Amino acid sequence: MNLAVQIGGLALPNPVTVASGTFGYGVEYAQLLDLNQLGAVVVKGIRRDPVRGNPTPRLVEVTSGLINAIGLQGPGVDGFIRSYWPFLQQLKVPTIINIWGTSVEEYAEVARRLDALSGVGALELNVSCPNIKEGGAQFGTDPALLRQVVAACRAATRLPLITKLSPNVVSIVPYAQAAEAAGSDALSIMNSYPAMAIDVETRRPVLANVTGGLSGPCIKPIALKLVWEAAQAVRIPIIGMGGIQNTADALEFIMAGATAVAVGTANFYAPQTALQIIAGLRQFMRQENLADVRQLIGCARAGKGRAPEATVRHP
Amino acid sequence: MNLAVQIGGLALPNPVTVASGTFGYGVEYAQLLDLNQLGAVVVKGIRRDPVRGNPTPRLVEVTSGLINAIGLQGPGVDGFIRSYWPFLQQLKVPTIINIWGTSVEEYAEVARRLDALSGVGALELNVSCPNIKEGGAQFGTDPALLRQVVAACRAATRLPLITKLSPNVVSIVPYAQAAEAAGSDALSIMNSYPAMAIDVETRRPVLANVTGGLSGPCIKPIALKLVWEAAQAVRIPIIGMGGIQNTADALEFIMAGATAVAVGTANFYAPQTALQIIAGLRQFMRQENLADVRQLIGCARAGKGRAPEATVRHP
Amino acid sequence: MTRGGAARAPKQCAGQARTAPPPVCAPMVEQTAQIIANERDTGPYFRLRVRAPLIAPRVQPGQFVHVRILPLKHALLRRPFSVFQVAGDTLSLLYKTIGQGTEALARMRPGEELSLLGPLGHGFTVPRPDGEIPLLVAGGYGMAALYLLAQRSPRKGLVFVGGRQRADILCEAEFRALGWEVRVTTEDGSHGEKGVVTEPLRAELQRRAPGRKLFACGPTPMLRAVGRLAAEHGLPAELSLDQHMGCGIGVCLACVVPIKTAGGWEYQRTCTEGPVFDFRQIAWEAAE
Amino acid sequence: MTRGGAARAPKQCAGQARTAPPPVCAPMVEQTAQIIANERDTGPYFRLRVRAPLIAPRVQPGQFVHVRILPLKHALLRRPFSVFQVAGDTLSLLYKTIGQGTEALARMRPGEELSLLGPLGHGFTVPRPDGEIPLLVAGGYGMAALYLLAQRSPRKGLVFVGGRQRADILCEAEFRALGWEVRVTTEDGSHGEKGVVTEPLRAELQRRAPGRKLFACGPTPMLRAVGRLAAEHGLPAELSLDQHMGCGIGVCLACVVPIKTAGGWEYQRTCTEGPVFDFRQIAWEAAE
Ligand SMILES: Cc1cc2nc3c(=O)[nH]c(=O)nc-3n(C[C@H](O)[C@H](O)[C@H](O)COP(=O)(O)OP(=O)(O)OC[C@H]3O[C@@H](n4cnc5c(N)ncnc54)[C@H](O)[C@@H]3O)c2cc1C
Ligand SMILES: Cc1cc2nc3c(=O)[nH]c(=O)nc-3n(C[C@H](O)[C@H](O)[C@H](O)COP(=O)(O)OP(=O)(O)OC[C@H]3O[C@@H](n4cnc5c(N)ncnc54)[C@H](O)[C@@H]3O)c2cc1C
Ligand SMILES: Cc1cc2nc3c(=O)[nH]c(=O)nc-3n(C[C@H](O)[C@H](O)[C@H](O)COP(=O)(O)O)c2cc1C
Ligand SMILES: Cc1cc2nc3c(=O)[nH]c(=O)nc-3n(C[C@H](O)[C@H](O)[C@H](O)COP(=O)(O)O)c2cc1C
Ligand code: FES
Ligand code: FES
Repeated sequence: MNLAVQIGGLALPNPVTVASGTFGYGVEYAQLLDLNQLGAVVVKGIRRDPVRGNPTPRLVEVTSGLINAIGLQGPGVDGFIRSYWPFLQQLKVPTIINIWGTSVEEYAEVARRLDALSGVGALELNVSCPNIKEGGAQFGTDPALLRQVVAACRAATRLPLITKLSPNVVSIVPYAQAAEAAGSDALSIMNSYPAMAIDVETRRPVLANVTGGLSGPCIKPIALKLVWEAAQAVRIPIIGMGGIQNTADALEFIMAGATAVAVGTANFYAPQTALQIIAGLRQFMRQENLADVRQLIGCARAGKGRAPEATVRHP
Repeated sequence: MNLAVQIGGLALPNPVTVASGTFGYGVEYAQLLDLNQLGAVVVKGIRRDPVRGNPTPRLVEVTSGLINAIGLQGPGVDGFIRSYWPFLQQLKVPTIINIWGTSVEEYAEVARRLDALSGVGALELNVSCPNIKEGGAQFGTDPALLRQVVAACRAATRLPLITKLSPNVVSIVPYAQAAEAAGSDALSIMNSYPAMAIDVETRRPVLANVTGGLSGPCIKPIALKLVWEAAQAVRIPIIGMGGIQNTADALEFIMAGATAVAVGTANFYAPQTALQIIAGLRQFMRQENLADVRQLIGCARAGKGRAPEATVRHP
Repeated sequence: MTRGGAARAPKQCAGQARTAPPPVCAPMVEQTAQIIANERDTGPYFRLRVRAPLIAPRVQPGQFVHVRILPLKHALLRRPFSVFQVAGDTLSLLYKTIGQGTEALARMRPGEELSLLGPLGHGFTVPRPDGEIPLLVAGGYGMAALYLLAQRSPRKGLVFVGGRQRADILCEAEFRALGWEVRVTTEDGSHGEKGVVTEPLRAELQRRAPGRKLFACGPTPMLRAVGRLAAEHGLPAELSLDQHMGCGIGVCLACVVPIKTAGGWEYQRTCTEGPVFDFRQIAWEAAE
Repeated sequence: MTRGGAARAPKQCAGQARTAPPPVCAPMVEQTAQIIANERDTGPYFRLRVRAPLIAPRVQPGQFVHVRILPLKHALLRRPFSVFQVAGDTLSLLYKTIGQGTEALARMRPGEELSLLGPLGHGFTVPRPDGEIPLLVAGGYGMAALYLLAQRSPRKGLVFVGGRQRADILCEAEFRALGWEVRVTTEDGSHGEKGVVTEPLRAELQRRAPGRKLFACGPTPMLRAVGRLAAEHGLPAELSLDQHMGCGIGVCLACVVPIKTAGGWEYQRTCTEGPVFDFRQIAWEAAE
């Protein structure tokens, strides 16, 4: 039974990864689960310099989701390399490093510096953080800027590049195509969705940053639709994410056209989720008599899946 | 204690209305609740001719929400006037008629025909239905087209015009401003969000229409942020909606800047929601010693609310 | 489009002629209903009895209630269930656990509360004492919708019950106790005849068809087969359709089925114009 | 930014010196824990006892568990609670019902299951037999975090307990049973002295301060007042901070508090570097 997939030159032992910012630098979860069972470890977004992040409250729970405005707190490239890389480097599964900047040049610089590290799996370009004013979202909602960022990183590294798209657009298609055209090897869809909450007792926005990014099961139907549309518009593979918390969720994304998936918010409340999904995929494939998980990619498109009659129970 | 608010020339006895498409033509709910207690009755979207709508399945339940692709089934203007208007006309509270078309001319024609009816409260222009290819969403995601539609309707009627905006945009601000500039008296924010679900047993999209609109508590944090932003960009009043199911939800929207709110999906599972919210608002105002509900509109903006210290318990 | 004629105040209309149903039917109420009993019947089937004094006395056979299962916090919609039995101010449901709603329901205990919306929909036409002999055809939980009809029918008849296996054959004894003849089929032959429920029905109709009327509730393929048999023998048949529902009261337009009209067909609502339709009205082709 | 130095394999570090905490601390586990008892204490306070053999024996005073309340389907996050008592392979929590999570928890029954992540965080430094005399200061459920410290401390001391009213004064008898002296204050004077908890503390320190160390858990204004008293008297003080948490294990960076550094301040995680901090480390000004 084959679970391995390729994300633009990067081989993943299985299609289940984790979402940047929900898995720290991997080391924090090492006591709770065997990281080497994952498809890949994806670390919290880093930029060139250390980042203090936003004031608190940074996170608020909402119905079937949460809104965060962490503000990309992080140690910067040097801090990351010093504090976390020695641990990550010894893992058997690939590490994908999520990066961002406040200018095209900064993105390229971070890419260049990480290119020099040995053993990096891929770089994920976060052009869609809803919590950063300069940088972040602006690159993800302007196709021309997006193209520049991707092209500059492409020139700076030979590592596989994954562009993480913003959901906050009229149509994901031009962004997916811009990233592909500029040399991105894969796409991550989606980042959290701009949102807010108000505390009716204090009559103030709950988050110190006022707005933040909505994540968790509440956004899954939105994410799935974006993956579905992007998968039909580009040839590069997609890592699907947004509210995934069980095997059926992961299958929905794969059937919509994702080559791999990432577990995000669920790590916070159910740290075993990614491993449970890997086991669930195996069980599903056994039941369905599938030799290769890749047979499922995009199978929900007309003419690709099975006839509605041939239903079976899934795990 | 005053609960009355003005929506661009239309006086509502209280700020709690219902969302188009979730309340039929009012008559269906008449057995379950006293319609005359509402702020207004808002009816299902109608266009010039009868509309058959999409094939089934048209609706699927998802985590804390649902996705619908009804396809604006309806009796057309004549059918509406014949079958439903005599009942609606005798209500003591205003009726807001939600309209749509597949061309600028059709919007204007529907507006003109309804202008001839006596007793209509307002027209709500649905330029944001995610389930209609021509018409619907396209007018809501192109500011120039939006402006044309609103201007054409403005020329066709003296009834108050409420433009119902699409959430599926990079920023709501230019759309809110375009509607205002073209003569809209108010805004409704937001329509359902484009989304989808896949049935992993059949390996097919659940909805016959493939994609649909996500509604319910899962979208509330997105809707709230759009209301917050639009309220700071325009002077016309806003009817806030998206996942409202209790008094606290309604207060969040009002504090974010909405003058009125609409209860949508909650009508399906809890038909008393709107009336409970009206009672809840009264109780909140009593506890907080507020004489006028309008004191709360937009109070979560800096400098408008109270200091965080002065907290009290709300209902 | 929904059929017109209804700007007047809503009024009682269950059992009313099908020709011009108003958009609003039997006066429904929303009511909190306390669970009296909730016990396993066979296999995945449970029987639930609740106190619902505003609803129970007014239920017509084939009508349903739309149930809000309150512990199901992240699944919002109510679930529709036929009213199985009525006794004083209580009513019973017979339900199969198939998903998160029914499973959460099965975990609820006496004393806990549900919210019920009902009675909803157009039910079956109760046979007249001098009318056709009723033949009821049920698959699985379809039995639930037919029991009240049998009980209220002044004319006794036959019940055809089918299921995959023995555990799917419900309330056989109850129908016999009403004095009805019961014919059981199971697909695996573990109880009654081996086969599908429409086989003994076909045999019965071949023996003697005139003066019979069919009433059916069960999976769509079964309903279509019953419709075909009715057509072959020129008999009337009322079918109770199963559609996913949003509101249950006619506003969301999720539950529609294609119904023939003079000019072709239109969508009508299972929750309001249905769930019971004359088989000749259903435009099966349009549903494909 | 989070403090570095931690690419090595995670290791036990509760009670370790505060100077260079690695990003990962006491080996935590996730474990399903069955409820043994869940009963009301006074007013809105409940005591919960669960079997958690992988966690209970390893808990240090001031550490917490992150609890997933499974019936709370649409509220996703775990809730943090200090470990109140430990006995063999069971542990107890003392919690106040304030919102949907704690209210759902209060409705749970023995036999039902929770998911626990723990032990988490850096707790209090257990006093040495020859060390300072511990003065514990608690507001409301802050008592829960301090009981284990009193129990494990070879040196007995004083406990200052405050609350709004009588019902907020928890486990007074338990502290006395350990041989500690307890000073009670309530804001309404319904039990003990009338006033706030820092008043008798201030009086005590005026009487005799040297050789004392403060340990406090409660609302932020109380913690700041305790910090000021410690500063005035030049005493050490460990404060347990209360921050809303996401993950509880150091990855989401939701729970940060400003901590002084050589150059100024940086955000550190309440769940990992805390919840207990030396009062001198906290950059209160930056939090405003
Ligand atoms: C008029 C009518 C009468 C019914 N009477 C009975 C009865 O007496 N006994 C009984 O066991 N069942 C009955 N059903 C079917 C019952 O409504 C479903 O089994 C139930 O809704 C499943 O809910 P779930 O959460 O367990 O399943 P899930 O699959 O988790 O439900 C997901 C969604 O799909 C809907 N759904 C799933 N299956 C069905 C279905 N077969 N029909 C309609 N909606 C469905 C649910 O309501 C929910 O909105 C009836 C259905 C209708 C339309
Ligand atoms: C380290 C630590 C130890 C704690 N120990 C105890 C204890 O022993 N006993 C006790 O009763 N309480 C304790 N608390 C507080 C407890 O976590 C909250 O009361 C609880 O999370 C409230 O959940 P809720 O769903 O009832 O409230 P809601 O207001 O509905 O919760 C909404 C969200 O806010 C968070 N939240 C709300 N209040 C607090 C708070 N005061 N602190 C942290 N998060 C909060 C919730 O976790 C949840 O994510 C502790 C908190 C921390 C950080
Ligand atoms: C607390 C938090 C922090 C995040 N930080 C990052 C980040 O640093 N970089 C990034 O690209 N995405 C970040 N994300 C977005 C997630 O990677 C993911 O795209 C999003 O949460 C949707 O997935 P989910 O619903 O499974 O969480 C963060 C999300 C959360 C909840
Ligand atoms: C079944 C259904 C039908 C709807 N039909 C319409 C419609 O005809 N016209 C319209 O403007 N909005 C329509 N909407 C959108 C709602 O009016 C509302 O904007 C949206 O559902 C968000 O609010 P909610 O989350 O409270 O439902 C419909 C929504 C649902 C769920
Ligand atoms: S279920 Fe809503 S119209 Fe029938
Ligand atoms: S709660 Fe997530 S880092 Fe502390």
